[in-house]
Amino acid sequence: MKKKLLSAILCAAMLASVLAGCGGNGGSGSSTGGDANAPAADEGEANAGDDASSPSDAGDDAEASSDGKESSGGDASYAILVKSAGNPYNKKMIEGFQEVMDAQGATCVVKEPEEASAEAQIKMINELVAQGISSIAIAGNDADALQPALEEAMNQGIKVCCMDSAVNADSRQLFVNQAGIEIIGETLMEAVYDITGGEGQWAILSATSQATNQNAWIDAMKQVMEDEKYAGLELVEVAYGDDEYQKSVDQTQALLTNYPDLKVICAPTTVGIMAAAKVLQDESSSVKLTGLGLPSEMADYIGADDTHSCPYMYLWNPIDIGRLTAYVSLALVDGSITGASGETFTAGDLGEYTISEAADGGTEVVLGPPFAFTPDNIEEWKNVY
Amino acid sequence: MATKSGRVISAEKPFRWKQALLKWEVFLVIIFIAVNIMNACISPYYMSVNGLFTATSSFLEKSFIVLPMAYVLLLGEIDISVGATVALSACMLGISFNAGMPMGAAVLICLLTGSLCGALNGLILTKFQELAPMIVTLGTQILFRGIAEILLTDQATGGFTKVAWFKNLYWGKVGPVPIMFLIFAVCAAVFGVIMHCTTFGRRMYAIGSNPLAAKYSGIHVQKIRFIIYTITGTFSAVTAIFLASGMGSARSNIASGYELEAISMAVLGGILTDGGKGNFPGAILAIFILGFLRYGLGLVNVASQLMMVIIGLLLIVVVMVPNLNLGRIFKKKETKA
Amino acid sequence: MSEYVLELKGITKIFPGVKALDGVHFQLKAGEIHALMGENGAGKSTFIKVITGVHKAEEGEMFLNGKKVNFRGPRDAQEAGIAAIYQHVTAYPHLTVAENIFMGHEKVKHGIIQWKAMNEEANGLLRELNADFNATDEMGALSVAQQQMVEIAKALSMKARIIIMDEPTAALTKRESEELYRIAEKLREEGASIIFISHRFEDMYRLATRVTVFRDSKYIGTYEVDQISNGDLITAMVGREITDLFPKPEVKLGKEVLRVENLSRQGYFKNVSFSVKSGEILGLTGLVGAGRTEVVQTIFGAERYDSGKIFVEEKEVRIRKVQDALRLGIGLLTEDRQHQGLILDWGIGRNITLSEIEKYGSKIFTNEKAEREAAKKLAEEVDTKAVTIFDKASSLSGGNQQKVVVAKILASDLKVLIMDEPTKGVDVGAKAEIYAIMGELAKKGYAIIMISSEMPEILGMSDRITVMCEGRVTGELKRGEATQEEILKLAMAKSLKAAQ
Amino acid sequence: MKKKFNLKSITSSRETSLVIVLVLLCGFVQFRNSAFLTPGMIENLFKNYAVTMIMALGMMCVLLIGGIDIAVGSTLGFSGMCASLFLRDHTQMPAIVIFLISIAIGTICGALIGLVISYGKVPPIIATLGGMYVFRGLAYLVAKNEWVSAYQFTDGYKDFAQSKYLGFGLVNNLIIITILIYILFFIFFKWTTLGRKIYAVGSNAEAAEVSGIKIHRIKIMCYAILGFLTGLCGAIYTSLYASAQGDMGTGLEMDVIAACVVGGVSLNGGRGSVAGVFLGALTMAIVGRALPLIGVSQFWQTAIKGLIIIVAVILNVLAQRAIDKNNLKGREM
Repeated sequence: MKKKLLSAILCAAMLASVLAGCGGNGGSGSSTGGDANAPAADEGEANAGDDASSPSDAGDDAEASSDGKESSGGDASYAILVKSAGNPYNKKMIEGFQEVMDAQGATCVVKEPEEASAEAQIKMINELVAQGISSIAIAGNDADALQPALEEAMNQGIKVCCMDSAVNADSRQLFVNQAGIEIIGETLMEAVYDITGGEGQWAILSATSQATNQNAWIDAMKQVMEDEKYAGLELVEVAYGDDEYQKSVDQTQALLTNYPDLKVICAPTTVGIMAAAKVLQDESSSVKLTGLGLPSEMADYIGADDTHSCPYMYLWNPIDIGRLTAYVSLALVDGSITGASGETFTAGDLGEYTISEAADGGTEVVLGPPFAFTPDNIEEWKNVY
Repeated sequence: MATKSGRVISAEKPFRWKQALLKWEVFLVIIFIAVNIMNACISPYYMSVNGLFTATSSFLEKSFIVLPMAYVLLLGEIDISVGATVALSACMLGISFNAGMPMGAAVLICLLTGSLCGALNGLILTKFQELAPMIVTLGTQILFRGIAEILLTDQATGGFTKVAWFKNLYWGKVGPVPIMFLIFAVCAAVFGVIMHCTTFGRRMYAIGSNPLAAKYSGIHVQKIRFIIYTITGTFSAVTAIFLASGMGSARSNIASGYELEAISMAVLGGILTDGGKGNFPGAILAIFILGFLRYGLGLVNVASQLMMVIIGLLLIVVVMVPNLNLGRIFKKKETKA
Repeated sequence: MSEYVLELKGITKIFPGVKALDGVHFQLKAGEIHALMGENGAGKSTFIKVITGVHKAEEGEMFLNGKKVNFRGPRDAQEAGIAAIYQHVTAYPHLTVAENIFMGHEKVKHGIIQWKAMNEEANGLLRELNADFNATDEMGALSVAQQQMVEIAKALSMKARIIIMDEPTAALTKRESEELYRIAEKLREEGASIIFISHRFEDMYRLATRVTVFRDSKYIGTYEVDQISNGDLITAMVGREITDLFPKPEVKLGKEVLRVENLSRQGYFKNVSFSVKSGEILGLTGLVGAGRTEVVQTIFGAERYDSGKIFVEEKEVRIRKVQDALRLGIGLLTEDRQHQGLILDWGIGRNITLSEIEKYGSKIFTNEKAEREAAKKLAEEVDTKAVTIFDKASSLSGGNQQKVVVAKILASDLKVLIMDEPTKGVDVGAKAEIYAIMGELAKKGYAIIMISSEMPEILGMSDRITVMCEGRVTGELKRGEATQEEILKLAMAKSLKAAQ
Repeated sequence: MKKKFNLKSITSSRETSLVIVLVLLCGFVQFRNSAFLTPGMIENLFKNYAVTMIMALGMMCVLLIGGIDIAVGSTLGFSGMCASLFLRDHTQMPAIVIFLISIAIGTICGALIGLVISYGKVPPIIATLGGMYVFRGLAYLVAKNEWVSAYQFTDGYKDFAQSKYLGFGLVNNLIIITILIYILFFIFFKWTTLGRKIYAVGSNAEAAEVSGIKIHRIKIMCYAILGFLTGLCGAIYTSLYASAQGDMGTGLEMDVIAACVVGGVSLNGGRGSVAGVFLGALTMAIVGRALPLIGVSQFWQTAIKGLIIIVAVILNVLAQRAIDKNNLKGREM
């Protein structure tokens, strides 16, 4: 008896989840996007347009569709493929992307792999190609591993751009760069210089060492350090927290024990900086912290006094990245830009942007310099993202 | 003989509809059809030959592990080091290729690496038979992954796409049919035949059902175990090759969690973990059931998190259902008789 | 208060597809030892499990001291003072002896186990049974006989009024059995009633006052032991006459086939030498733990030997693994056919051909058809009670399983057959048939080594008898001159020497 | 009694050998980096590995009955996430309530898995593999891809993992909890009938059934216990790191199992001790902690960890064999 009951329950549970999965789309075909804090099922809803919308309602859909000639589907639909699910930073980018698409009345598809791996992204790219999507905006988990898949997609006439973390030059039309690598390098070095007071030991706590942007920034910082202005600074170690919270914590504590007279830790990663901040604050260590972090996550640790571990840090606005990426996708699909250097386009209220040569030989648009979060402005920002 | 009663024993297999219909494979076929129907209903893009074949490439590359994993499970054992083996072999492939070797040689080195990893498992498990495979392979899993990290640190090794034929292993097609699909079909056929039509296969079943009896029947139990673990390593390397071809590069952190996916597929195919049970076609069916289910749900962009829940429940339910229903049916029938 | 402590009426138990018990009756007087006999599969074990509440009977009622009882689980039975010592010793190898004894009724003071008290009481019980081990020993390290002791101690510890022993002597040697008899008697004098299941007639004559016989899960009858003849009892059990239990044919012996010289294995046996000729049945006996099984396992290549020589047909050979032995024509029927001899959930056909797949197919591919034919022939040759060769081995009775194993080694062309306790747990009917088969094989020129602890069968079947004691050969007796006493003296040579 | 003596040496050998290895290890690390055996360091060690240590105990229960649970990582993520979300939305809740919620959820997850395994007759590895996917997915879903971040936690909750009020200002709360739980389980396994029943089921399930032990219940209980501890760890984890993420605890299951195995728990059930598990967990913790300290490149750390596991289990076997051989020598012919 118990058995039958058990099986019944489980079967029911499974059916329910399956329905939830598909119902998510079918149900909300009308409302593309959905509000920012809708449940995860709204990745389902978000794209619902693309199977709900028959050519008939495609007409009044959006100008995107009107001249979406090379788009293989009935009407243009735009995909955003982030690094992984369950990460607020990615979620903010998605929100920005959706916001613009909704405004344009275009349908957008959101894909979040369950794990931050290239394999998962390749699978999803194949799925998108099969759906006859018109453009893919991707934050690569791996610079090179996606090349074959993306080339395949581009051969199908799909526009490919990437944001946040670049894929290599051959596998994209355009890279939406959150901030120029050099700028970040300089800003962070400047911060380190400022906090240390010009001399002393400092260390870098990076994210998963696989992430391309991390390494680019670190290299940039090292280059800036060549300048004799920073001669007093000694970079003792680059530790990797692998974007895992516990590992980052261990690494930080190791840094503290190994280098007693460490002055500053610079963590250019949202996870790493949180972990480091927590450790420093708990141990009320004298070591200070700066880097790139989410204001909402870091709100607790940012402050001028000694009870706070992080005097100030930087980040760009992921929502804006999402927005800009959306405009880029639209522009690429309607053919107003091809991704060649020198082209210009307007990204709604973000203003005018010019495409420039990227360090890796491809082309990019740069969102702008990183934004500083200080004890004064953190309160207002922590609720934004 | 003295007390001979002249009793005649039939050598004809009695055919019973009940048993034929209650066969696991039948059940799987039904599920398979159901999945396809569902997918066709929820997504307009699903039912296209081209699409489906392309879809296979997104799960076939890891399915190469399922073939030997079926054998391992048939022995009533388990190997959770395959994922790490894939990573290590792929890294070796990249390293040797970028060291200027011709791709052909690199591929051989990759296969060799995989086989060695498998052989190491086999060696430890046959020399120290007291040890549970779970533990040993857990250890080697971490070890292999670690070696890969030592070799590549945090770097990628790539540029495989320069070699056309290598890229085509994953991306190439003959008509609508991906090359990888053809290769997989051949391998699957060979593995199936070995499992069901050869002395080796019969002996695997024997070991899985009762290792002691197998030993006393003069079967080289340890030899066979060793061979199978080695094969498992080799085919992990095969997966590594296709993965590398698909991604055009390799890192130390690829193929994580493949072992569990492979095990789920084999078990779903009716090759239960307690050994000596199941048929090969079942495993193949299971591969495609899971693959197409994921693909279909992916087409309508079901949240990957929700997908995890669905797959997980499917696994549990499908394995549990027979334990509950089969028994009941039999009881009814026989108590009536 | 009725004269019966325990009475069961019209008990029927149905398992999916089979009627394991069909309206059986049973009456146990206070303070009697009551033998329960019947062939394997007659339903004895199921019956016991019904009494102890492990199984629930579909029909019938059960009276304890005249009061109707209805056990919901083993617990109830234990509380009602019924304890069972099961056929397959049900011990916890990882736990200590004390824990095994007190499992389920530990000594507890407000939730905390009282180890000291438990160990002391356990040691007390063990001394009562003059056992040679301690309450704190790990169960897994004890011999089968010793574990049996623990089971008995468990029954005692529960102050059981009704004790059921399911084939307690099956795994015991003569001497150990004697010890068991003594204990049983003692328990009876203390007022306990004992139900005693066994295939050994000597057990019954030695202990029981009354005997109840089941056949094919039906109740046949209850008899006073001193009023029923051996023959009648067998007929009652088997349902047919068994004329000659030991049909030992006279065979003229051929030349020597197997000879071992000074075979030794650290910790198991030392300087063991014997030889066997074709057509000869060599009885190898001794107390359990004398190293008989270890010797033959070593000859069969399942274990390695440290020193000594093995000759097959006068040629010295080195046997490292089972394959070597089989290639040299040495086959072994293991004592534990359930785990070592058969793959229970395979059909008997596949079991029979397992070790010789290549013979019927090619080196690589199997040939189902040829296998089935061969299997059919062999299965018929040993006259297995089965409908098709696809019947699962687990569905057969002990006797028929043993026949399948015989068929299995007949599949490979052998010269020497080693049979380790070939009739262990086999019922009278099947025993006779197995002896017959052995005779036949001897006639065919096989050299047979038979290990057995059962005196009658050793004396009845073997041409020569080699006796071992604590790892050494202590003597060899010809068919004519061998007597129970002789054998026993040799089997206990060591301890006798120690006594003097 | 010679035999008795030998058995003693077997049972003791595992623990003692582990202790020796530990001492050597610590000595070596201390020699290389004197900052290792400082009070602060040791406190950090126990604080950060409290989760693994506690869960290893639960895993032992499951391994004892011959089962296994690879879903614990996900269960931790799920329970921890639910609790944190609740805290985020009801900031007035005292920390204890949050802990209870997390524990409750964990226990339910565990019990469900136990139910599937015992009554559904699903092999443990499969049932928990499924559970692994399901709970992880749920963890993401309930969180709607958000994190619960430091400022959304109440101070009371965050401070719990840092302050020492349970330890009367001497030791960190988490360490106290860990110690208490270990003592509790030691008593449970040594001196309570229920504890012994678990060993009995693991040692010989059939026999247990005959002697009237409700096997199904014991099984479910074991998985529930594991779930209970996992839930507790979920809360500890979030409180310790003042942040809840959907992917927290990924891969934790392997660490926990490894800890048990190094501690000499047999995967075939019936064998394993609280002391052993403690030592096993401690070994893994120290290894994970020490390697960065003695300047082992982090790229080598994984490989070394794997090597240690393999060597540990193999040594175990060799020791066992040596003892058996001695026993044989003891028997004279």
